[in-house]
Amino acid sequence: MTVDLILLGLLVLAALWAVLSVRLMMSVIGLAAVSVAVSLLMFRLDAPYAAMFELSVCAGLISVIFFVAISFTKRLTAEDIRTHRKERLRKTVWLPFLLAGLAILLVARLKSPGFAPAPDPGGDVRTLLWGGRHLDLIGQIVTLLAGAFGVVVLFKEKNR
Amino acid sequence: MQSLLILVPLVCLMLFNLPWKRGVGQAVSFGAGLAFLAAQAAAALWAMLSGGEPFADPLAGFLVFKTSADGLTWVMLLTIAVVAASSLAVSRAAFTDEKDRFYFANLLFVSVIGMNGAALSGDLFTLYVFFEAASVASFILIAFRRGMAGLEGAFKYLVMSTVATVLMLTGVGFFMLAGAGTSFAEVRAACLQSAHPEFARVGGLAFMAGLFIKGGMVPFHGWLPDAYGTAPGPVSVLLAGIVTKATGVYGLIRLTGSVLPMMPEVQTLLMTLGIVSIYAGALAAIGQSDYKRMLAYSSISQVGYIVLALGCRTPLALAGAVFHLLNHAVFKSLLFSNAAAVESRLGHNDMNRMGGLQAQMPWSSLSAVIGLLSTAGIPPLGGFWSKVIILLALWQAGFHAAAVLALAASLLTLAYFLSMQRRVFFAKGTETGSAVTEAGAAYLWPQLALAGLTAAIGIGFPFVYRFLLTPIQQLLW
Amino acid sequence: MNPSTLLIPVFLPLAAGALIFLLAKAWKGSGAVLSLAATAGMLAVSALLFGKEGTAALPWAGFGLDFVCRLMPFNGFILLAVSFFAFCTALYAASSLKGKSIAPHFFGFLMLSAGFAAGAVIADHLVLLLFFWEGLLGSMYGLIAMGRKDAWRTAIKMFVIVGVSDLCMMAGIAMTGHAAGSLVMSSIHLPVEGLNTLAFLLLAIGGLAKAGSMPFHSWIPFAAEDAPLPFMAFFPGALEKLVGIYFLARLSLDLYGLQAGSWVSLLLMTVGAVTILLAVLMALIQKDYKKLLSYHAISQVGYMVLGIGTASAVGVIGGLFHMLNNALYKSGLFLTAGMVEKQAGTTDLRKLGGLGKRMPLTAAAFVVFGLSISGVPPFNGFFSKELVYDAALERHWVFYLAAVLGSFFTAASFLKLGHAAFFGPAKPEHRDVREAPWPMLLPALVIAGLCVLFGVYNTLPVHRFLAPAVGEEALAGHHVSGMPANWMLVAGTLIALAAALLNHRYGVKRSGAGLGAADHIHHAPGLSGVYDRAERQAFDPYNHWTAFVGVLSRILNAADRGVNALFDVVSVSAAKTLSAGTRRLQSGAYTAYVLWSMAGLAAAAWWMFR
Amino acid sequence: MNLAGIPFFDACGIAGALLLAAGLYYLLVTSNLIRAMIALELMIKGVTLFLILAGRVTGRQDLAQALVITLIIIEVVIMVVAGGLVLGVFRNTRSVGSRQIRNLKG
Repeated sequence: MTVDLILLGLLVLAALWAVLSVRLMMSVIGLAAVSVAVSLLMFRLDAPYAAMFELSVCAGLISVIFFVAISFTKRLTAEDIRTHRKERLRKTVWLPFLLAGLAILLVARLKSPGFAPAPDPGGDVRTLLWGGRHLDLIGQIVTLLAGAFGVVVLFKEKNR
Repeated sequence: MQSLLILVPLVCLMLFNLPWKRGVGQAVSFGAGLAFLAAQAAAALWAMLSGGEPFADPLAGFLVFKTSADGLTWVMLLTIAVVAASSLAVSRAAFTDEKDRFYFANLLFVSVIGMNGAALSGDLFTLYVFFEAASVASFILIAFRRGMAGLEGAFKYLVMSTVATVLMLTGVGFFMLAGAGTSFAEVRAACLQSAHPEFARVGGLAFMAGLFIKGGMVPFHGWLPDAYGTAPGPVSVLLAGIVTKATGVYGLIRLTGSVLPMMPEVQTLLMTLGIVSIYAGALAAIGQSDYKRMLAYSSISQVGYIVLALGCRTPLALAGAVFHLLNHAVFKSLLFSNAAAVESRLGHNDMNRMGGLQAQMPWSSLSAVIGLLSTAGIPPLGGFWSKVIILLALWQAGFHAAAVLALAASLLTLAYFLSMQRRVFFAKGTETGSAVTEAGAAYLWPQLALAGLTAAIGIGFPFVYRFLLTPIQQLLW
Repeated sequence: MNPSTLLIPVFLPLAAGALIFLLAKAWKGSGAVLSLAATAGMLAVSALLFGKEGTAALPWAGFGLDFVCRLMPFNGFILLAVSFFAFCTALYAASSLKGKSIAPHFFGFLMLSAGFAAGAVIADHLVLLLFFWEGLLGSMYGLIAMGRKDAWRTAIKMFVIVGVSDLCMMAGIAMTGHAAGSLVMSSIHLPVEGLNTLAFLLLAIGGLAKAGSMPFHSWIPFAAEDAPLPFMAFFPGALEKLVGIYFLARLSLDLYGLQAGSWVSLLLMTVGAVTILLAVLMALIQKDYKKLLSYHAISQVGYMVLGIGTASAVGVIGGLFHMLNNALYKSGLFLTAGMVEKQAGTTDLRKLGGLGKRMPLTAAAFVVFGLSISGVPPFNGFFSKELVYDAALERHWVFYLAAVLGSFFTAASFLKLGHAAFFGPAKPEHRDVREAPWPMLLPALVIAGLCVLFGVYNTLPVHRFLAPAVGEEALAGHHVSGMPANWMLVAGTLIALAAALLNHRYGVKRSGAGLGAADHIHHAPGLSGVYDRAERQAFDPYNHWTAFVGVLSRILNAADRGVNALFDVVSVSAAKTLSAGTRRLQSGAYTAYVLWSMAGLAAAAWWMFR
Repeated sequence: MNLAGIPFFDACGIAGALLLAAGLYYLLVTSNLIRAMIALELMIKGVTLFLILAGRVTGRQDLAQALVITLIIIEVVIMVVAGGLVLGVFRNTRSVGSRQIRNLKG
């Protein structure tokens, strides 16, 4: 369908944008665009809750984190641009794409299953998350706590 | 009772951070930490000896925790408690600042919750979630002092660990494609009977590759020496003793022991990786001049034995792998405590600038000797028995070449450890006759307790075998 | 009886030993007190256990290696005897080592030895037996090495000789386990044939070496000079014989069925006969009280080995009875040596003489022991020797002759010893010598009393201890107590004794002193050269062996130096190169680490889906 | 649901794989630690998409969404911590180049 086609194209373009742009800020914006594209694809794949999270947290919060990080190191930008221009064509360029090609070939060789759209999902994510995966939630809470300590410990000025 | 092992420390963690008066939170966190870890060790021991939990889960009707516990879980919980308690004890002396001690205790709790959760979970994704909790705590702990070395180690660990989680999640995705959910039972069923068995295989490989990185198998090990070597003393005790074992190696044991079906390719893969790790780790350790970095490489080498045994995939080998994990946790945290003690006295880890510490630090020297003998597998210490079991299992299963190679590597182990002992303690060197004093009680007690433990495991081997290893042998399916 | 009571005689002294080592610094007298208490407890428990049967098992090393102990008639009385002698040693050492610096360690090792010996006696698993066997070896090493300044040489000699024999035993155990399919002793019953013969011989070497039979004897005379006296009094004479001969008897009666008249039986008998004769000939010419006794300690083993080697019920009972008797009078004799040394300051016979008047009780005890060991009726040695003679004569008259000749020389040497030490003219420097103190005298007198008791009332030990051990049916109505039925045997013995007496008188008359009573044999044409070389230890297998090993090691060393250079250069540089290689891979850039991981993943993927 | 001859689901899978590859490429070539963080983000995006896809084609959207929500939370925490580490490097060396963290070798 056209929408899907546009979305996929957008995703690939955004990824390339993030990877190839010489300005760090543009890279971050590219990443946010990737997030948006992935989020929209999730809507198309019948995963609205995940899509909402992706949109709000990844496209939003994480971009903010990156902006903050960049603002801390703003004055390095010019130098970074110079180096990245050179680095974009390093010798290892081929490797990830080789791996991706291999992966795609592998999946293709595993006789593409040609999945039919699955029947209407039986369960609801809320029931599952709040009813069946308590342990994951506890894990999230603990990880968040760890993140909070990380902020406290790592963002403090080093005491000399 | 299982849920309490996760919830009690979580509640504790929240209580610590209430706005207490200055100093109270620190004292409370230390005391409560030790008390909880002691209780955990006691519960695990109880479960091993009696074959059942001390009491039923009081929250069973309230929370839907899909926890599961078997012999392997109890061994892990015991190991976690022992190592974390030693690390906590060492931290008391290693961090001079009160606030540092407080944050260390908190992060240690996070890490313990992460590891407990991983040990108790029966689900691949939950495993990943708790691994992340423990790993995030480790990233922060490695960079705890915000010095350049620690930051470097932590960032490398973070990068590699994230790559590992991506691989693991890819594995989960492939398992789902193969028609499974994420729980062990479903994945096992899907591996055996699936419309798309290839997907199950790809998933298994991807998940295993993630675990290889987390467990530090050669050639997936790049981050490990940096992380272990640069972390503050008590953190490397925790990290080397248990965190990477509870995340990477434990996951591998679960996955290959009781989730994935028998696959000859996987067996060969694991055994190759095991042998490569044993030798590469030992060889790299020989050339080190940094005490902690050498221990880190030695860890790689020792984990190689565990993976080698996993590749053998017989009940006895599985028991040997788990037993070696326990032993390794004990003697490696002993050695890292020792390194922390030496570092605290000299201010550096460079073995070329040590030497002759025997006279000034006799107890530390003694504990180092016990640790290295146990690592090299000298009877009657614990390390001897686990290596013997692994070699025996390999031999019985017909992997004679692997057994011989593994045995020969013991020589390398002995070589680098004896050279370490000589350069640090015995031989004359820069520190001969210097004014260095023996490390304080907070450093010595954990070391001596761990030394006693490794000796006790060795001497009480029959009981260990009966209560600890026999149940594990039945886990293999 | 609660089966775990059985473990008390093993663990009580072991615990006491550990405690003594711990307390040695803090509490000086702990050794004596704890040892006495522990051995008294051990003795009481063994006495309670005597005559009972039972099995106690603890889980041990896994893999079917259980800590199985079993009490049965066979080892019940040995356990009792071990406990008794351990108690005597502790009692005696408490007095003789009082205030000496080695005392705490002596008691520590003594308790370990007692525990290990008891364990070796009641163990019902060959590996467990070996464990205790080796433990005993270790604690004996400690006991010898703490003696005089150079005692460690003797200790090493003992360790090498007994250790090598233990290695043989280990091989024997492995072979036995393979043949029988089990290592539990009470379930092993094998015939001596084929490969089993080799296993039997290997195991027998272990027993013979522990008992101190030839050719595993050569450390004992040196220990007599070097080791602390309480060790010498009870170990080579009593404890070791008890353990070693017990094992030999158990081996040939129970584990393996030794056939009378088979070549293995003949071999054992030959070893016994040769041991009797050679050792007693060496004893005859000694000029030192303790050294003379030590050769007798070897010679007497010969009778036991000979008796057991006959493989007849009478012979085995004779051997075991002789072991019991020998333990009594030999430890008694060493006790008298100790008293003489303590009171007169020396054991050199050339400096002794006429002590009988100064130390009448010691002299009296010596006389009883001397008569016992020489086999004069009605002392205990007579009865056990008669049984051995009887069995030996049944096999071949050569063995009988050797045994009787041994008897003759034994009597002759004790006549010489007694004459030189206690009778004859008193030396002037011994004017102030007094009778030994009571704590030292008492054990000797008690043991002397037992010698007389076991002689006059020999039915008691034979029926109470020995017959149940061998089993009534094996005796098949044989008459084994009281005076021998065959009066020819008695006559033979009496003739030998009379000849010894005449020989002594001749010798004394010829040389003019008690000490020289054996000189005419010593310097007899043909014999004197042999004796000279024996004195220079030319016949000591240990020396030959060490010399051989010395040459061998020199050759190997030369070869080794070449190989060593190869290793030093090649292997070290190989390790260094490889190490440097692995370290170079660790470039420090995380991108490299990611690349490595991905390469590893790609290789693994290729491997799994190729 | 076809996409120029390629089934839509396969196309989504390929897109996920491309995201992974792009992330890996970026991680390997860049010498800026912040860019390395972006690279890790890209890889995680790829796997997120893949998980949702796997849930969709097997009819387990509920499970896939539950996993992805958890994953997103953890991802944020990791990025925060990584940001803290990069900040630490910057404070120490006044640079965020990956050359700054190449001191531990051998």
